[in-house]
Amino acid sequence: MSDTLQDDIRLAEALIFASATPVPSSALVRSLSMEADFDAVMTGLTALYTGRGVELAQVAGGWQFRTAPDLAPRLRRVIEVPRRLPRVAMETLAIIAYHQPVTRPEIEEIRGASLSQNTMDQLLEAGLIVPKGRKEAPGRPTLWATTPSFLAQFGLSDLRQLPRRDDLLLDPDALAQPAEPVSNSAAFLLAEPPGEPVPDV
Amino acid sequence: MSDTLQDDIRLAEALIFASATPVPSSALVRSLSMEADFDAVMTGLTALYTGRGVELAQVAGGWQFRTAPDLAPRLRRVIEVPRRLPRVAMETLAIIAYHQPVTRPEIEEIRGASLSQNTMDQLLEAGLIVPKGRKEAPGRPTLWATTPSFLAQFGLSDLRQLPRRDDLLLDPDALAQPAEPVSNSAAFLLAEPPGEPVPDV
Amino acid sequence: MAEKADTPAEAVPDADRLLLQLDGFEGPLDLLLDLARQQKLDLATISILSLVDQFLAVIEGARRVRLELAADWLVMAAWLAWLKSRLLLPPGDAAAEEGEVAAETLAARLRDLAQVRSLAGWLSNRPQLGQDVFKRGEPEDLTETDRSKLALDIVSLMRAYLVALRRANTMRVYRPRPVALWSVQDALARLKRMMRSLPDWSTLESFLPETISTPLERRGAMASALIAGLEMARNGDLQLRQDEHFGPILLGQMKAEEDQ
Repeated sequence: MSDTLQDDIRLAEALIFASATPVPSSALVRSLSMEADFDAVMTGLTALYTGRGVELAQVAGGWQFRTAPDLAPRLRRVIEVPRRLPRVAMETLAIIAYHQPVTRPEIEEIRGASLSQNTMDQLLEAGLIVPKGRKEAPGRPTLWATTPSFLAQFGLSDLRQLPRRDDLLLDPDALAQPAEPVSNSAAFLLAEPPGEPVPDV
Repeated sequence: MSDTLQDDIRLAEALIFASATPVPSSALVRSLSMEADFDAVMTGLTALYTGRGVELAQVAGGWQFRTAPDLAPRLRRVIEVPRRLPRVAMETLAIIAYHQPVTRPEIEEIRGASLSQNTMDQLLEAGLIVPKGRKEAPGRPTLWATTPSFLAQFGLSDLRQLPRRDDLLLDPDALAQPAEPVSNSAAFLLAEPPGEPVPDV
Repeated sequence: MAEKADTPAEAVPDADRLLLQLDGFEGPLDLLLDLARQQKLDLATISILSLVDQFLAVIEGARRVRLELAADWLVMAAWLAWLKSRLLLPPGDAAAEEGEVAAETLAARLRDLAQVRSLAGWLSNRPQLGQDVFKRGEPEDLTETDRSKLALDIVSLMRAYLVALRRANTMRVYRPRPVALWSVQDALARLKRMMRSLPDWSTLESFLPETISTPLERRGAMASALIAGLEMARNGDLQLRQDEHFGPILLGQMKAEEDQ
């Protein structure tokens, strides 16, 4: 390979590499040396990158380097950004956790607000609740309960690990100054949300 | 070359190529195959790009592909480059690089001249310096330090690659014959700044 | 020290050029450093004393052209004149010592500035990213965001529960609990149905429904049953009997022979 050809291949390589957009052939031709054989330059450059981790591709706008498609699965970095449950869903889940098995009208009664099917669907889809038989009452409404997945997601080994309802339902004024260890009291619930989840008790 | 090594070289190549910033060795090690010999991979990759239009450089604590320095004049004809930093800004940057963290009054003291806000703004805008806390002194002046961008811009892998202060200006003759007390002599001022960059250690 | 005193000041440039020069310097220290550098061409070593002479000569020349020279130049000139007077004293004198120390300080400052100059030059000579070398213009973003997981924690769950309970409490309007008492109508129907199956002269209590639990309900049911019994007795459907005051009230079927 002549030195000039080698030189033009290097320049084309650098230009395509540094460009923020695909480089049109016309722009390359303008930049190469006067006597350059454009096709020979591009053939030479393509050959350099064949089978490598980076490939030279010809796209609509011109020439572009791209990482080899076969490497994509190994290059991809997945960042998990967990969603938060909407507040209504969280309240509903909490009521089911404490009152299970419980019917939807009962949940509405406890929340003091009506409940959309959408909310129940969210909890069902997330695998946090499951229907558990029917109540022997007019209309035989479905009873709802939490799933093992619920326990796993909250890092609980069983339902008894939930803070006791009695501890939660203390007079808020009394909660302000916890006499009991925090683990047994719900005082921390009244403070602003801590940055990190409370460790399992 | 074994298939596995070849494969890891491709992967490292693609990872570094895709990244907008230098890729730390630790990130590469995580992505390579379990049995990969990291040094062999990087040596192989460096060899592949030696003498090419794009080269592999070790900068700012990581690996980055960059166009070959000798192509600069021809690339600048096509690629728009920002204006170079004026002398005052370069001197200020040099003071911060050597004395960091350093306050603005200290910079002015070393230069023997006041510093315009414009100069600091230029360095800040270029992302070369960053405020780093305050000095526990009257007025609690802001302390300034260089950034990883500073290393990347000047192709340094870390601050230790800056020439040692003594190496920069001591006249070898003056060092060899300290006949006169240094305080009375300005011979050390006469050494010209080295024209060539110090080779990477 | 002898060679310092007789080092001649370099030729002072003419006044106009000099002023232009002065404006080109970043303060007196910058000029001093530059003077020191210029000396290299003629002298093997430069003494602080000759440097002082040159600086004073430059400032003197500049003042002839422009009286209102910047204060920092004049301050430096005055300080250097003082330094010169100290350096010219015979060694051993306390004031001479003072001069030595001051000269050292000045030399150190010039050295610092020279170092900075050199480093700035060294940096400028390096290939700069974005000036001489270029990184990839079109980086690829290989990150992918997975939002399928849920962020759940006990505290949020508890807080949600408390919020729900509090809301329910504040919304609940006081409504007297409806007292489901056994009505006279209920008692009538039950007495009519049961009269046939119970033995004669059963007590009123035995006609009460089993579901009754509270004392209030029990008293109410008794009253309803008694009224229903009286009503039926009046219609001649049954007989009532009480053997003593506050004794049990017994219900009997109406029999033909007792009709008289």
